[in-house]
Amino acid sequence: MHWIDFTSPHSVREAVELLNDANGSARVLAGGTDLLVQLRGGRFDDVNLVVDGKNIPELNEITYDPEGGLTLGAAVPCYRIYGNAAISRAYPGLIDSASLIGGTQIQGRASFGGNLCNSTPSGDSIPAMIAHSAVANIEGPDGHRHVAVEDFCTGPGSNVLGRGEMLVSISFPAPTSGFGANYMRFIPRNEMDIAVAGAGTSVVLDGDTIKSARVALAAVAPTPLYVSAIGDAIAGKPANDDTLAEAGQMAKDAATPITDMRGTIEYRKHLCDVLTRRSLQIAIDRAKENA
Amino acid sequence: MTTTTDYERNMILSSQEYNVVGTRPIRHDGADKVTGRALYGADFDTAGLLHGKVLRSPHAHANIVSIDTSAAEALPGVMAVVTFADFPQVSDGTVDFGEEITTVHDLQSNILARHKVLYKGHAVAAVAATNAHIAEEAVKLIDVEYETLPSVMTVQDAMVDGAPILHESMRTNELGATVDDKPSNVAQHFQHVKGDIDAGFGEADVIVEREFNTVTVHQGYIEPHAASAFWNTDGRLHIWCSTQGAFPARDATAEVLRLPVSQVRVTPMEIGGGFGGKIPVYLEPVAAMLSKKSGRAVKLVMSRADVFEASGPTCGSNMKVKIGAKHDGTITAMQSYLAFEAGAYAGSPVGAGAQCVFAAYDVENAVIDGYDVVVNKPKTAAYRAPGAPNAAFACEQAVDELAIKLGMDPIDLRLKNASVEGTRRPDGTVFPRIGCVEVLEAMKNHPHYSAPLGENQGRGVAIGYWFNVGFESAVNIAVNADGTITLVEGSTDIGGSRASIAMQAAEVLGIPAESVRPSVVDTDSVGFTAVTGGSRTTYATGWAAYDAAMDVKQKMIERAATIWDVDVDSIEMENGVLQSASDPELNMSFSDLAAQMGGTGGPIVGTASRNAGGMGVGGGSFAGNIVDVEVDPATGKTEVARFTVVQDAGKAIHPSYVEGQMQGGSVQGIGWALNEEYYMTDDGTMANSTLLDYRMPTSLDLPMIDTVIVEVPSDHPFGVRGVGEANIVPPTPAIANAIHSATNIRMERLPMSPVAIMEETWKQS
Amino acid sequence: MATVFVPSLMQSLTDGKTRVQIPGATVRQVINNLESEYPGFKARLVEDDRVKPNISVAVDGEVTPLGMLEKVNDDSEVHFLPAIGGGA
Amino acid sequence: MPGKTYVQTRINGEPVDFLAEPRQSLLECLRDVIGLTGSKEGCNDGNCGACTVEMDGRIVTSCLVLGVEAEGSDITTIEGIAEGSELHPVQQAFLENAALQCGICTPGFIVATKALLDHNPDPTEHEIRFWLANNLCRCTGYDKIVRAVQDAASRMQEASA
Repeated sequence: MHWIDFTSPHSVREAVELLNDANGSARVLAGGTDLLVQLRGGRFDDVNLVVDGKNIPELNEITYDPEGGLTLGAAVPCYRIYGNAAISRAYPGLIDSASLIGGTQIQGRASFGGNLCNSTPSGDSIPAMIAHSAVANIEGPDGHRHVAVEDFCTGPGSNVLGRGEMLVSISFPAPTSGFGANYMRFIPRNEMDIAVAGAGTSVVLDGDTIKSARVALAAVAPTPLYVSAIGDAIAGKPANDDTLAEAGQMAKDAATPITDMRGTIEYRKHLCDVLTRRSLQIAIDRAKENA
Repeated sequence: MTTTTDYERNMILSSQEYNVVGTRPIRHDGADKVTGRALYGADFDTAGLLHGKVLRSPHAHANIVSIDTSAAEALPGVMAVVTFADFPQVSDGTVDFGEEITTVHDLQSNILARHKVLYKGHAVAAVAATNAHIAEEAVKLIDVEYETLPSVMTVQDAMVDGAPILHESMRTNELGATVDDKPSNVAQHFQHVKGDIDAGFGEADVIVEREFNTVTVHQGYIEPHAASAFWNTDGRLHIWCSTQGAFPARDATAEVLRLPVSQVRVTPMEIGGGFGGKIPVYLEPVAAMLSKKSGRAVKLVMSRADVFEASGPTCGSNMKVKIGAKHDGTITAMQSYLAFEAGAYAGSPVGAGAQCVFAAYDVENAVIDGYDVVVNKPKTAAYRAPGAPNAAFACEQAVDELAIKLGMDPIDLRLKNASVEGTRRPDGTVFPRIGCVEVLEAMKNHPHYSAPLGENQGRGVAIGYWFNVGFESAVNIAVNADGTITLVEGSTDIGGSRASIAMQAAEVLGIPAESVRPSVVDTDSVGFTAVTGGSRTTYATGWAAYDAAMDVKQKMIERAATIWDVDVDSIEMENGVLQSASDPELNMSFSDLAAQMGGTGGPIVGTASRNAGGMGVGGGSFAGNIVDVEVDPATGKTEVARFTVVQDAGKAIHPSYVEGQMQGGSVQGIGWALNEEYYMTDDGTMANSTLLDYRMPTSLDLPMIDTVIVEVPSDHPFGVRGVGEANIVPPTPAIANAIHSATNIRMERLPMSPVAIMEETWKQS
Repeated sequence: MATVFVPSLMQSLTDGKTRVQIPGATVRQVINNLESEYPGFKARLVEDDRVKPNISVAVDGEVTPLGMLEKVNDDSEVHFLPAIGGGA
Repeated sequence: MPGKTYVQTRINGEPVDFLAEPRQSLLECLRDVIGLTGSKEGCNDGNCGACTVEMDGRIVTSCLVLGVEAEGSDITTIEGIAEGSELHPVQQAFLENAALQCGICTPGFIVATKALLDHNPDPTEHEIRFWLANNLCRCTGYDKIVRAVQDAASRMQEASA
């Protein structure tokens, strides 16, 4: 690896100043499970400063209140998310993601914030966050702003963060009754793989009727793909196989994947259908338990 | 998943009982390996050690126009840079790695490219610097001008007229004759013929014919290649490396550097897996040359991408199989066409594949054609039963299809045609005593074979064969005054062979396994010993240990005769006790005599060197599988639900490590069957050169692997058959047959990944 | 006399005979005697008094590492096979 | 070029200070700077688990941690698992169950297994396989490793009963 400098600021303000001064040649380090691999692989040859986020309190806090919802610091590792019983009950889609990213060792370090900022189409936490209507809380030289997670990524590896800006935390609204969510991906092995395709879904049920739904897909477009049309189409419909089939077909149609070592276009589109149906079914089952 | 069952999960169908052989002592190197103290290739350190890095070709096929190393040499911290120009011109001789023979010229060109690069990852230059990061920065400063050439990646493409030619001087050879005086990528064609193939197919009532394709896969050892070298001022070169054979590594390094072997000493470090891939040398001569130029010790360690792109994976292949049989199941004719990738230089495992493809079948009429084909990929190396798994993937699926067409049980069909002692294989050689029938019968009798299947599940079976290799081994034993022995050997221990070798000496001498201290030593400290490979170590080095122990035993008897003043012939030594036949009072234990050595004639040592013969000694080993899979019809994903492996071990010296070989080989086969592949892009790049995307099985992808050890003794004193390899042969076809049973889809290609299975499903509907 | 199995690709040298009886106590002697009876074998099999690297000799079912030096008995079978590249 | 960073840690219960270049991984620091070569490098990108160490109570792949990040951390490596001259029950179980062949993955498996049993003393086979999925073994097929973990769990439960 080329030479880098390392700094460990203790406040968001300090970190933002460092990032602003570096003007693109600095990266924030959370768990490092993507960043260090990319630094070694030559993807960031222009980066010469690593700004550690783990001593900044806001990046490492989890705050949850059943009324106000959940805020996850951007550097909170996966294990702290699924290790929290209250969050597990309220945000099942997040737990699905947190417990399938990497293996045990990776989950000890990897964070949702890092996953979001890495902005790969296959990021496993992102569809789940979209399903849970998450908002990214960004701090920069000009103050803070909030961006819906579905609008955060702008292309493979790129996102809305501008000069000097950093992701501080991610907020999730409190789930209402009748809410259920899930994240499901398809991988050839059972762990330690990048999603060939993934589906994050949530529903709010009123009896057996879908009041509202959100579906987001992984690894089938240049960014994690929120398919708002599915929610529009199935809202008001019964939670049955026909509705799920409609959602699956819409997911398949919305996907614009590529052929690569992980899958073909045809196969990935097919998986969007299968995963959307299967994921929605789990979300519905969970919603019924939550009614 | 559960581990409690109503049957024995690890059965041994034993032939003979011994005191030490067949028990399960703790391995002698165990304590070091569970505490982190064992030193592997990359753990070597010495004062002033430099770290090296190899520059590798970004192109799959290109001429090297020029190499400018000046900027790298100028970087602070860089102590030496080498290219092919630093290496001596070599002769046309060959290097014999044991089973793998290569020309010195090819070997040297593979180690550092000379004028031409033949695959992406081909080594071009190397740097030694004060730390690895500086070396990495320095190689980026080496300016290489390439003239890129069209590349060729598969045997089908490489064999057509007008294909890009890798070696202008290569002509197709047919057993010593040149076929046609024009450049070709086909290094060799051969043919085995037995009986009359046309008559055989004429007799057949049912004929099955299929074509199969497989792609490059890697051994996947967890330890990357590592070698350190120090070229001393006295001209002697010392190498510390992770290798399957210190002596072959010494000889190859000496040839490439044109040194007498006596000038090279190789100290084998502990080795973190090899499976055949650590037989060749890649880094040793380069580290040596960097050391010569810098005057300091130099360590080279491959990255994981280097391991995938620049070591020796096993071949992709294109195969056709045709089998005919009568209604009663008698197979009348078997024919195969095998074209295997050699990688960048000649030498694919097609020869072995051809000898194994129909080895399980006693058939009157057979023809096998083999083609060894160069392509722009790394030079293939051995991988566990090299060539045989490819061949079995084709043959054993055709046999499965035949059983279905005949309406016969697939094990019964195999039993009806099974090879036995005296069977002449299509390559002409005759089997000595073998355990093919015994393995098939154990499969048939196993409770797994009659267990019920669940929804979307299917069951498949297959059998596979691999040789036993003999070759040379040397062992020295010295008796210690406390009643123990030290045992010195030259076989690197990859999976517990210190224990299995020590136990054979212990059995002879009637002492516990724990009373043997085995050491694997450097090339200056024991006689020539061939590679740990070819399923030979427990067989051949074990036999040498047996011989050395017999030598010790004889000397102990002679010493007792001296002490007791009786005739040597009147003394027997059984179970570690020396006993005079003439006087029951005259007896003493091994320890008693060991304690008296000093005053009665000095140390007792035993030595042995054994040339245990060539390839095919002892008859080799058959392995069979029963596999249940569950296929998700919506995604094509296959889960292995249950797996049983049966193998003929001749005699299991340490059953735990025999089971371990069977389980490990099975799981490598499962990985090969389901997900592992070199995913090559159009420009000849392996797109998935990481352990993330080269998907080897994790613990979560597998069930427990049930074992049955069958013991049909070989010619070895304890009946040992090498068990390292045959176990990887049946899994790919057994899984393919199980997938067929679950889905009715016949998979004609590897890997049988989810996407591949869905594509076949869509084709069918 | 040993029985030499003639590979199909070499049977043009033996007028199509698949097996020939050849005297000799070692592989070297067998090949020399084979050559005098059926000229052309030696050039195919031997180079610098060694079996060519891409060919191996099996005596009685075992591929011998001794090559030309391997002992051959009166009832032995001798096979010429492609060398096993990429052995384990 | 800027200099090295002074890092203070506790490793295997002892205070250890070292100098690290910021680009050096914790694994490099353990192996090349401190001389603890028991942690192995198999992939350098977090996928093989051979470099697993425990850091502040969680197992991590030390190739994906910078050495400078370890400032103030408490780290346990394979060299710190045995209790004095007594092997830890996990180590003993790996030996007795022949759960290693070449042994290169063994340090990572033992560190990960100890952490599993500290956190879940009676894991199911599925829980064992899930927890260890970040550790690749190419020799054993995992069967004997899973058995060793089960055996270690019962030994430890008996010992604490």
